[in-house]
Amino acid sequence: MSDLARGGKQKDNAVLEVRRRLATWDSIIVLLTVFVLVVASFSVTNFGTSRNFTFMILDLLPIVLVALPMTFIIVTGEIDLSVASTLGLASSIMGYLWNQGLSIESIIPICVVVGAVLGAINGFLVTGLGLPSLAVTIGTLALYRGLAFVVLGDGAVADFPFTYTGWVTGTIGDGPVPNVLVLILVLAAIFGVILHATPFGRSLFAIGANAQAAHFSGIRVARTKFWLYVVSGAVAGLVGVLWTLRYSSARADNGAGLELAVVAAVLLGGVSIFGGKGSLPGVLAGVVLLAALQNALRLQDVSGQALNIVTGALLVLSVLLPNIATSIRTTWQRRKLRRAATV
Amino acid sequence: MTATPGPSRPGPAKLEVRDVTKSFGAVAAVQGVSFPLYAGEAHALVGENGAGKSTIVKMLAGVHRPDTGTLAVDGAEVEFAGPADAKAAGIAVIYQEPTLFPDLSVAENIAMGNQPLTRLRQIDRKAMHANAARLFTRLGVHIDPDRPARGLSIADQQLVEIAKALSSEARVLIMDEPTAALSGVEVDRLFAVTRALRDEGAAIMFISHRFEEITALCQRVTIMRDGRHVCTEPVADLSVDDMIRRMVGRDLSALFPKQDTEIGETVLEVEGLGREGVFRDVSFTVRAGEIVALAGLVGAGRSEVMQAVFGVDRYDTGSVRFLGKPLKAGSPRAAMAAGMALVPEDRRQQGLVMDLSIERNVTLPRSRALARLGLLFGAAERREATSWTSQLQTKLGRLSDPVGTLSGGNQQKVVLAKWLATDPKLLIVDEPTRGIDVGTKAEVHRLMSSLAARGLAVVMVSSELPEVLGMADRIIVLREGHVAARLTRAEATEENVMYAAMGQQVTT
Amino acid sequence: MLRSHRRLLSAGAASLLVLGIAACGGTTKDSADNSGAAAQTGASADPNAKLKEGLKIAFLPKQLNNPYTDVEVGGGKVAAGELKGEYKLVGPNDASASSQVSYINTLIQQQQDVIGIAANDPNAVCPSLNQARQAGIKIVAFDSDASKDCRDVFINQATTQGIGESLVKMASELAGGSGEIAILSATPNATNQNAWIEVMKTELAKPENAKLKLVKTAYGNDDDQKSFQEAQGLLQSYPNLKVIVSPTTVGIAAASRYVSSSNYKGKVAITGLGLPNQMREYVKDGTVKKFALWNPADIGYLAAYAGAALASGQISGQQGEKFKAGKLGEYTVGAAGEIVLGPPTEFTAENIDQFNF
Amino acid sequence: MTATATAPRHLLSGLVKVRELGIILALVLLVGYTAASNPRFLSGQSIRDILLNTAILAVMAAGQAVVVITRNIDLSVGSVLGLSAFTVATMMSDNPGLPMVVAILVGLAVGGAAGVLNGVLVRYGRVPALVVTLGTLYMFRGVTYSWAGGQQVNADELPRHFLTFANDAVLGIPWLVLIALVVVGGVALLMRNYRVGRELYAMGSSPQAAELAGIKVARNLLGAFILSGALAGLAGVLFAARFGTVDAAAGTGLELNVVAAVVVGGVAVFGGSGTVWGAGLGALLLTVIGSSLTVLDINQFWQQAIVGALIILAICADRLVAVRIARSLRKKDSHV
Repeated sequence: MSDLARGGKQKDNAVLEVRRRLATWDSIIVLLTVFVLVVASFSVTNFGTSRNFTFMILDLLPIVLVALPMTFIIVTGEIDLSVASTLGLASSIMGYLWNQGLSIESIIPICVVVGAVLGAINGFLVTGLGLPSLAVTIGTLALYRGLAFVVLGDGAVADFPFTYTGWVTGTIGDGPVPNVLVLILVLAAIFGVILHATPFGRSLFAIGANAQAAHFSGIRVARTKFWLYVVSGAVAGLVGVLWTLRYSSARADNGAGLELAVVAAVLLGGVSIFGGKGSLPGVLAGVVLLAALQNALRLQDVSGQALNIVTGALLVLSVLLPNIATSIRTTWQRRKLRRAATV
Repeated sequence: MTATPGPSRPGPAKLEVRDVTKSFGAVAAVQGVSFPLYAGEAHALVGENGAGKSTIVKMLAGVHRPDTGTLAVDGAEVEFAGPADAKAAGIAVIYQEPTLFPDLSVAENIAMGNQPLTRLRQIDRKAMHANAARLFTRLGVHIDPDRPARGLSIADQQLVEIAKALSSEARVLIMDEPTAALSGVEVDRLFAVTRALRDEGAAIMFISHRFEEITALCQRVTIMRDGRHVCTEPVADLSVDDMIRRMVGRDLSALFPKQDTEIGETVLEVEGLGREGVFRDVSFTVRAGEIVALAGLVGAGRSEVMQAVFGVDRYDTGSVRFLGKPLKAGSPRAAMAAGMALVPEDRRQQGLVMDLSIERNVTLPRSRALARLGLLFGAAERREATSWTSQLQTKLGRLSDPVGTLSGGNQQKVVLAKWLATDPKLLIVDEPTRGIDVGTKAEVHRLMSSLAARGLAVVMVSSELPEVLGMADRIIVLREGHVAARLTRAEATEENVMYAAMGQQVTT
Repeated sequence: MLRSHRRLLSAGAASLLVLGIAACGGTTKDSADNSGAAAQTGASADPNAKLKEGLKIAFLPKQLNNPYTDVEVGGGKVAAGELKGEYKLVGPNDASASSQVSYINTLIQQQQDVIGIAANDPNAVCPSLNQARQAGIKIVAFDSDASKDCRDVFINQATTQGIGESLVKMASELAGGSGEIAILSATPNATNQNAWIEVMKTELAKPENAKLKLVKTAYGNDDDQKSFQEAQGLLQSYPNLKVIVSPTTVGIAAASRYVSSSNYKGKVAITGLGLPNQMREYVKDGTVKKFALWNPADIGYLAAYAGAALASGQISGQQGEKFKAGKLGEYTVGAAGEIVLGPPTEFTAENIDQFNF
Repeated sequence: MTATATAPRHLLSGLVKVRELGIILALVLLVGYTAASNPRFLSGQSIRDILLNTAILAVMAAGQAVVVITRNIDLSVGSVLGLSAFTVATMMSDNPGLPMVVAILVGLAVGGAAGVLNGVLVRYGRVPALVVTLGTLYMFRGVTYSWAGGQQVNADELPRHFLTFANDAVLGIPWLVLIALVVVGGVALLMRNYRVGRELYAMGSSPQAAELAGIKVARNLLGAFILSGALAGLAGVLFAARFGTVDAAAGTGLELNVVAAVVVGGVAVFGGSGTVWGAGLGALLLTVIGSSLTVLDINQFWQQAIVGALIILAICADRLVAVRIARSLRKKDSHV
């Protein structure tokens, strides 16, 4: 083979490679997100302002943080629906302890640890007893939320110090960049690197795609999943703290229903509900897409009700469209084979 | 045993396979195969593993649709949209792997789809129970029709499958290795029932690796090799040797080269290993440079023993020592760290992560070693994968393609690459050549042989007797979970391995 | 493999802790500096300023799907029309504390002039409301107050004292001066319900009400079904109950519906605060003898006028300032920026048909 | 032979019955304790209230049980109830002359249509039921909200015969309870004694084997989702009749209670086992717990926590029973 021919072939390969990469759902979603952001900035009044940017970041803060460990869990083929309730219980405990006179500096780590313990309970039920994670976490969803109400009742604790509440809602040097964006970026980078550039991350995909083969390759499947639930709980606990500080209000019903938004964002970001597939950039794009759509539609005075329809439809479509694409491709290949056979 | 002569001129074909082709991705499983099944005749379908027999069965069952070619029932072309259509056409199938509903009772499993009904179109449970009991009496087995199918032994599951097929009073009965897990008595009963069905005018298609069963039951045989039709002839016209030669396509002796090597020190010592209900009191040793084969019937506990040794399964009693040190039980990671590698039996479920890329699969057990400062970069993995796949002459497109797009043989090479990359001292290979083409098979055998020559200890679990006889320095035969015989290469013959596996005396 | 992961993880956790602790050492409830973003006060008011036209007035009720809310903001819409302003209604589907915040943020972006808000949680909405005020938006709390330091004025439907007294008066009349009574409230942290209940308790402690015994306060969360079931629970637990007082429109309707369809009808009296349209059926069938309410449409109406007065500089929220509110006449800003609508109306079988809201 | 054959049968039926007996036992204990501390708990009115409250949950649980038995889940039932309740309430307030039967049929139809959408997406779109019904949970609720806006249909706008339907009784049994009994009984009969019912069990027990056995998986699955949707729709009609006040939020979050009732009632989330009667009992147990807490004056906030703990307890118990059965069967085999 001449060098020239080889060069041509390599170029072909490169083009194919680029096309193949672009055709995956996570890159579609990233492009779609960029598209929505650009279109909204130009067509929706007040969308592109720095203040709106701050608001949007604050609105997506809980979703994006909880989505990080949720991505890991769904990649391994499990699910954690109890995150929002863990958040609520952490918030309740925060309020309770604050009323007891503990210092906020000791409350915050306690809440994170409480979250980790709640996650460990999920993890034990799923990996230790081998129960289905969907059922377990629906159960703990009710349990943790119930306990949150038991701890704090229906009341609210509000008088958190401004140093902290102000930090959560504030921006860096009163510029356009919210303080919490730093936190989001740092955590997203850590989770992204772990998922995509460590042996641990590799093992998550293997577990999700084929847990048995992963086990045969020396991956400690149960232990890995257990720790994922612990991390998920800890992050949910942390988000409970942030939520409480953002709204200056510790309440048992904080974050109710958040799990649906998180799962929707993760699936929208191209993570397969069956496990084994997905990318963190895709998930981030999914979160931003949902938040931007909501924000833009709200600025256009579209009711929150219609947002529900959009969220639900996107969730279903994120799985349906790739499926349809695959089946069209197989039908097409079969046709081609048949044609080739009859010729 | 002698062949029972069937009717001399069977008339028009009850079911006919006409020039059928079926591919899965890049793998052509069946290519241009045609043969007829006649009413009142038992027809054997033979071929090596991966020759395409099960694909034919699944097309006849309506599970797969042929890419090209057609099926015909009573001379009329049919297209099965699903198993329901095949069932409606009077085709009953006994699959290789039992397909029972674990939560339902045995009687319900048998009756599923055509339960006896009362006048209100409700299910007549009494009749259903009686029906199952009658079938079991006919098969001469004792299974409680009211117990759930969950927890049945493999043999009992197979018997329920057979009862299920009988209950549908099918005109065509397809049996894909129904006897693999059955005892001699049960096989005799099954054959008696099958003969009766055949004589009542049913068409039988019978798949088996046991030639004595084929000669005892069948009138006609179709031989397949690598997805292609080799021949269809009366069983009486072919000797067993003829059949094997046509199945394999070349002489056996050339296939399995084992170089003589110097046997080194003991690598693996298994002592009194047992697991409740699976295997008991299994002891053996393996030394460097040696290939030890574990032979026996399906379900004899061979894979289970090796999986317990490697740590993917637990064991209840006994001990495993590796290079003189006790090995932690139940930890594949410890086994890998000590220098053990297991190429498992089921490539799709255990050996590979089909959706992941080739390179990820190759480097999966090694990803920690490849990481720098805890971080993995694609380049290191790609280098490693490139090196090993090219050493094993794996035919592939891109390393980033999902491993599921490769052919069976190349997939097996990826599994081997994955484990050889860990630089093991003991390589356990479980059915190393199942479902791969003849050429690759020879390559795999050559590889194993050269690995042993380099001082690797090899344990090979295999159901293919020629492979066992050709490759192994020593053979350990398991039957029903315990060691039935230990044979050296010199002692081993096809007969004495088989008889030990089946628990019968040599009566030649 | 896991180890490196853990290392990264613990590094992350540590940096978070540092973030938390570095800010200051040991902030507790007692030491907390809780000033918040200082509300700008002392703005000067010009009582003679002309009401501006074209003001953008947005209403953000507790939640959207609530008939009482509809009537309230309906009044606001009428007033906005009279003021030649732009009326807008937004709101969450559920009465949760945090969901209002996003809507406030959106309203800030849309540069409204006035936000009328019924706060689901007096504190949760505070930071956002203060941002709105920094952006020059006037905040009128109505129905349910936000914290004093993050709104300009609060439209109080009636004085807390007045409502509490009238609830006890009705209960006492219906019970015949003695017996067990129970309260079916909204949520346990509902600002105004709690204030009224406090007054009721003080009233009940007075000697003339000594024979009335408050046995329980139940919470129906302003959820119809929940209130319905809480009413059931009250009657099961307290067989001698004479009156259920429900100071919330959802609660009184649910309790009335339950009693009217059960064999407690005629034995237990229901009273409290309700909407005439919702209660008409139960007044007519005798389940309910009397209940009270102010006209909710007037609250929204007054809120819109107060907002316009603020935005036009007529008032600044200081005590003693006066402004005109269309058909309702002149109002004076009271202590802490409160503007009181007026006394509630009592509804009975005789007068209920005169009201349609 | 007979000895070995029949012994495990008794053992098994024993273990299976333990599941429903456990719920009944829990019910008896709970009712006994509550009644001891407050005898009015057993008054006619109180029992009637509990049964009325159970009825709606039980109707939905029957449909959900069928879906879960096929190894799927329908999380959209709460939203379907809301949609159906609002549709029917609006229709009845606009046309007060319509008979109750029409209301029920419309409710069934609305729910059935929602079920068709779910079923088609699950079967033909090959989207997992969890994702589909999570999505349609949002969508159906969104549709109801967009349609209803801030509207509410009040009791006084609804025709009298519609409202009294909830409380009218036949032979002392309220219609609502009667309907729930018929639904649970009918679905239970269908699942136990008819071919299609057994096929649904088979599909949940082993989806692959069901395909191979020639079961019309697509038809059955669609049927299961339509049934679940239609029953949620029926529950919507009952909801509107019972509570009289319907807004767009009706039934929000109810899916959790329905799933809880089914799981607590012994229907395994892996599919293939459990009974519709069990699901009905589960619904009764959850309702009784709610009522008891109110009567016993226990902080109502404990209720949700108890529901959660019960779900977990139930799946743990199921796993335990499954392990026991497997072990006893293996023992039996090794003796033969």
